[in-house]
Amino acid sequence: MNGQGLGFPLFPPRASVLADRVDTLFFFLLALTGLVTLIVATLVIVFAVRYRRRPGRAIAPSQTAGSTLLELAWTIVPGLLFVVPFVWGARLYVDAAVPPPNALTITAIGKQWMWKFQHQGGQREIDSLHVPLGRPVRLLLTSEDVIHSLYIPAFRMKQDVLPGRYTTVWFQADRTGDFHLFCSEFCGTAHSRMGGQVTVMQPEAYERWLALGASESLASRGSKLFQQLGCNTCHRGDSLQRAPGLVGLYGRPVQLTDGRIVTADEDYLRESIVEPASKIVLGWQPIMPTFKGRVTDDELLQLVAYIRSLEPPAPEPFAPEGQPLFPAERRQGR
Amino acid sequence: MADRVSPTRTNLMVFIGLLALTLATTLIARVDLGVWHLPVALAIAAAKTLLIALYFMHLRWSPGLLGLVALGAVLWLAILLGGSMDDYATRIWLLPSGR
Amino acid sequence: MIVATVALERPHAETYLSAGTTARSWLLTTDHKRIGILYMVSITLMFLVGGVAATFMRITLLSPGGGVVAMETYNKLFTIHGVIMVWFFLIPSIPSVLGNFVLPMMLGARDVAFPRLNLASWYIFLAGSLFLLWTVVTGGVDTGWTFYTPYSTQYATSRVVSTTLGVFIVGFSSILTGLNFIVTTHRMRAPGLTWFRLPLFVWSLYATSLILVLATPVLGITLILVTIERWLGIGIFDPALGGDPLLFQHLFWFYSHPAVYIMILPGMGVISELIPTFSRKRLFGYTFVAGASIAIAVLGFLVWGHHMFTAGMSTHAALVFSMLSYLVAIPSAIKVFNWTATLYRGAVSFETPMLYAIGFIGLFTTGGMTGLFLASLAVDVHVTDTYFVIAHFHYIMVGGMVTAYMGGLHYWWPKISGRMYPENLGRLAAMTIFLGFNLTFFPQYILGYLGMPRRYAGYPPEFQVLNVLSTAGASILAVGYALPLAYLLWSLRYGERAGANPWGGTTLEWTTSSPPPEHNFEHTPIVTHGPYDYVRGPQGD
Amino acid sequence: MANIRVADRHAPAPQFDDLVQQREAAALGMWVFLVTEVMLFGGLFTVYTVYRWLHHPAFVEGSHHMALIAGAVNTAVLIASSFTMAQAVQRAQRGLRRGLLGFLASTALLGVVFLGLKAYEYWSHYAEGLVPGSPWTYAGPHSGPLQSFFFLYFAMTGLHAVHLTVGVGLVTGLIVLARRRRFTAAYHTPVEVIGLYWHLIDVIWVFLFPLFYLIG
Repeated sequence: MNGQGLGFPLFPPRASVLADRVDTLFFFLLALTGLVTLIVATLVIVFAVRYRRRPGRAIAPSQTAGSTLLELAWTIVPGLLFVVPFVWGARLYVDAAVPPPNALTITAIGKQWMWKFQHQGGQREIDSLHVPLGRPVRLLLTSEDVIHSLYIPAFRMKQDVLPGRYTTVWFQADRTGDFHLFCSEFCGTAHSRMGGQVTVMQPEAYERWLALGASESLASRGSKLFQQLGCNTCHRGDSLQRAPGLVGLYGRPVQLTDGRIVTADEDYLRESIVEPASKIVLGWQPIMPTFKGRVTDDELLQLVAYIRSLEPPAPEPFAPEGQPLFPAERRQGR
Repeated sequence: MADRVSPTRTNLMVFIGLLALTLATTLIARVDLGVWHLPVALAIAAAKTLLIALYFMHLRWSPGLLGLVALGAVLWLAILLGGSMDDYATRIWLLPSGR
Repeated sequence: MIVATVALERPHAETYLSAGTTARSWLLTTDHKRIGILYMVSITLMFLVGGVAATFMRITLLSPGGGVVAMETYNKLFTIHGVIMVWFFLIPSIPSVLGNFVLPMMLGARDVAFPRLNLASWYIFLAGSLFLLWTVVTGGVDTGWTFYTPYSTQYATSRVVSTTLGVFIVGFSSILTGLNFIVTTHRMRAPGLTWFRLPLFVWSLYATSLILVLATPVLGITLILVTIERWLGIGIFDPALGGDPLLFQHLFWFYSHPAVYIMILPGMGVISELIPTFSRKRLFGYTFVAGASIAIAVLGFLVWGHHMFTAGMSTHAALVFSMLSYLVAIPSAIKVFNWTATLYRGAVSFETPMLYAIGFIGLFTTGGMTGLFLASLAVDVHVTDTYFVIAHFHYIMVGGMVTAYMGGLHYWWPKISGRMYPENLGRLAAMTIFLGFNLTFFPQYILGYLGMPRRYAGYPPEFQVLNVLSTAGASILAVGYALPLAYLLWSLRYGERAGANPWGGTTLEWTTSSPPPEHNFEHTPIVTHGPYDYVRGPQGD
Repeated sequence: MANIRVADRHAPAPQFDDLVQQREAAALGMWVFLVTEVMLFGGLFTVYTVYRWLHHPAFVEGSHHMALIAGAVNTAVLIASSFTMAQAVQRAQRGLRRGLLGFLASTALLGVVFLGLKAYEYWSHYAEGLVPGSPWTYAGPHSGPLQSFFFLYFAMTGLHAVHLTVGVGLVTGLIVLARRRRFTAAYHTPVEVIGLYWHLIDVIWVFLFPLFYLIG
């Protein structure tokens, strides 16, 4: 199957929960389309040979115009058959779009031509990504320049990375080892060199690896930045505040002045920092200045991580149970 | 585009109708209609378009094919707008980022 | 080509070729047949340029580290290959060459509705081509044929503007051809030639023209926005100003997905002519095949989002576009089934055009079936932007459209040139192309599922064997394409003289002499029955 | 002599059987061309719709910078030009040369008035620093998306103005031909098809007006 005997692979390694499910769908499609192709090819060859023109028979003896019954059959039957791969593929896609609440978040910035990853504990890596086995990992992705796309074939996972916006993707690795990591959206000269390796490690090994590179956590850096930029003078969280409070904001619905309700996800937080006037929270004045150009993409991610980490004092029914607070989780890890 | 000639009286009435609609849309824009603001403005623009197409462009007296062509333009514009907005308007429905 | 036709011995009657032999008589012609030939010469030249680019790409990919050309050059090669093959070869191939030549004759008309516009469309094509060739000569462009922003607008350092302008210009040539075909089909049909007596090639060209007219303007304005953003530095797709690069993709694919059908529908039309002619049997399910052409043209506009499943589009939109993508597969399947059913109890002969037609069914089916993988959301996530997609659309566009173009070219060659091509060489070339094509592109399906991204100048070493196989196939394919180029030119002088109807075709173009007179028919034909009627014979007298 | 020339002019082109077929082909051709025009503007309307959805506050802000009176007057001017164009076609159908000339001239004139007023508006936006790119000096809220708004404003009204300029040129051409007595009650296809084009330009402005001037 995987072409071991040939000396080169015919099938990619599988290293995530999703990969098995995608491959099953792939084989289903392969069987379905293979069968239909085989039938068509056989009929074409058999008909062409069997009914080849013979001397004395210039035209075909039967000049049928067609058959409405047959036409309806081969219109409706494929139509019904197609429901299966559509629903199947859609289910997997939606599952792959929504990470479980306990997923570990790792940030990734694509830039010409490298991938910069940062773990919540502040550990940085370039063109390589270490992840634990058996634990959902959510990647928060953005780009500093053009569109890139993070592609890990062994996980059957791919997500475009856009400038000025956060996208996310998640996976749960189920096999240890090193796997290819590519950029799959053309991004300029060294596009084909923009990649590296994903290393899936046993959880204990992963913790040891994290400890080696540990530095200040993202949220803690974000907290300092929050003070330095003076955000806390308005977002104070007390009766004197001139801006909405941020504690427990993450993941909650927000009512805007123009009537829309949006969810305070990471992309909303990012936009509210760089383009504050575009979404004004109901009951507040549009007085916040833009921080576009005043914070780097890295710093933006730190600020977002900090706001994310601001948990409300009492557990909200909204916040899924066991949601890791990253600083706390780091302590557990050691 | 048939031989039918559109009389001056018809043209004049269409002209006055168009002016009236322009005045209407300008005045209504000053009234706060909330979410109905855009639909009303577009409905008036559509009415004006209909007047121009049917009378000035003689669609009313032309073979059905030309009307079909005009309708095709509207339909395809709707496909372009609808398909693109299907993305933007539903981005908050199911957040890929989850929670 | 012009020189060769001049050398033709003058046949007994005046033909469109002998009506004038000076360069001026060609360059100022309004004869749709001559304009078809002008297009044929120009797109063949463009095909050669695009082919040379592909050759260098395949050579580079022989080894994982590349090395033959720099990465930057490789990026320019695949961009030029894509831009030329899409806009300067495939889109004008069957419509502007075979369509221009055959459509008015199939309708029993003297010319298209707007002959001067038709000539203008060729000059516009020429202008666009010169822009593009100038781009190539002065340094090339490296954005990929998709011009994704913000790379194309802010980061690329190559010649983006002259490329987008070249494509913008050539778009007008598409629009004029489409407009001309639509009006011609509506207003220029011979007496008695009702819609359901039209040959299926006409139906498919009509459907193609609808797409050309409805989609091309959107590409035009999108490329202008890219050009302005790059030129003036003011960005409508610039995220820094609140712009969204994804909006570019929506607009681009609103054109470019229907454009995929511009690049297959005319091929399907040719096949629908070849199969009845060489089976001597009515086409099975005529109305369904005709209707399927229109259905493809319409549904083709509803599926563009399937190019953006991993782009960051909303999940809802992804689900809708995935579902609609399955729908568009149905009319294509209808066509394949009907072609197959036509062979049943036919009287099949295997001249070169028929070999291409049979090859087309196989390759198009394979390409179409792999499209189902790409419509399926979760599988698409894995294989999009990999060699799987490359293989898929080459099966459709090269395996489908180019095969159909070759089939049609051989089928109508006697009509165009008045000469027969050498049959055995023709069959040899058809089979060489079929083999070479499969060897080139089948390994790419496997490479794609393995995860090799497209537009890569190098790759991990374990992908090398399949890449070498692909390059080997490409060299066979090159021989396959070189053969017809040689023997068709040869046949212009030495080929056997062709009669009016060498294949026993039933559509109107076979009722006039080969080559036809300047205004196609001695007198306007009167049509009394539908096409492919082998009992009553040709549609007109 | 003159009569013979007129008669020749009115023979159908060789690919057509008669003048009716020729005229129907021309009308269909123009309508199909108008569809391509709708789709050309359609791309910009799509950008407009999406960005208005994404940046509604900026679009409201942008609308406040529009010269409403100038826009409304221009709408009336263009509607009037459509009326005179419709009248011109009617006069052509009746073979009334003098009337045809008069209405064509007023159509072209109204087109020029529209362009003049538009140019004045552009100039005042420039003076206010509302032209995107380097002339941009506006520093209030929504500066980024507001630039997108003004980019769209200039792109859409600019493309419209280009079309109108072409229209004025075409109508001028018709005037020249009409003065040379090229049109009769039997043959006036160019007047009809250029009339269609002129009306489409009007229709596009009918949408541009509320979308830019009347947002909030």
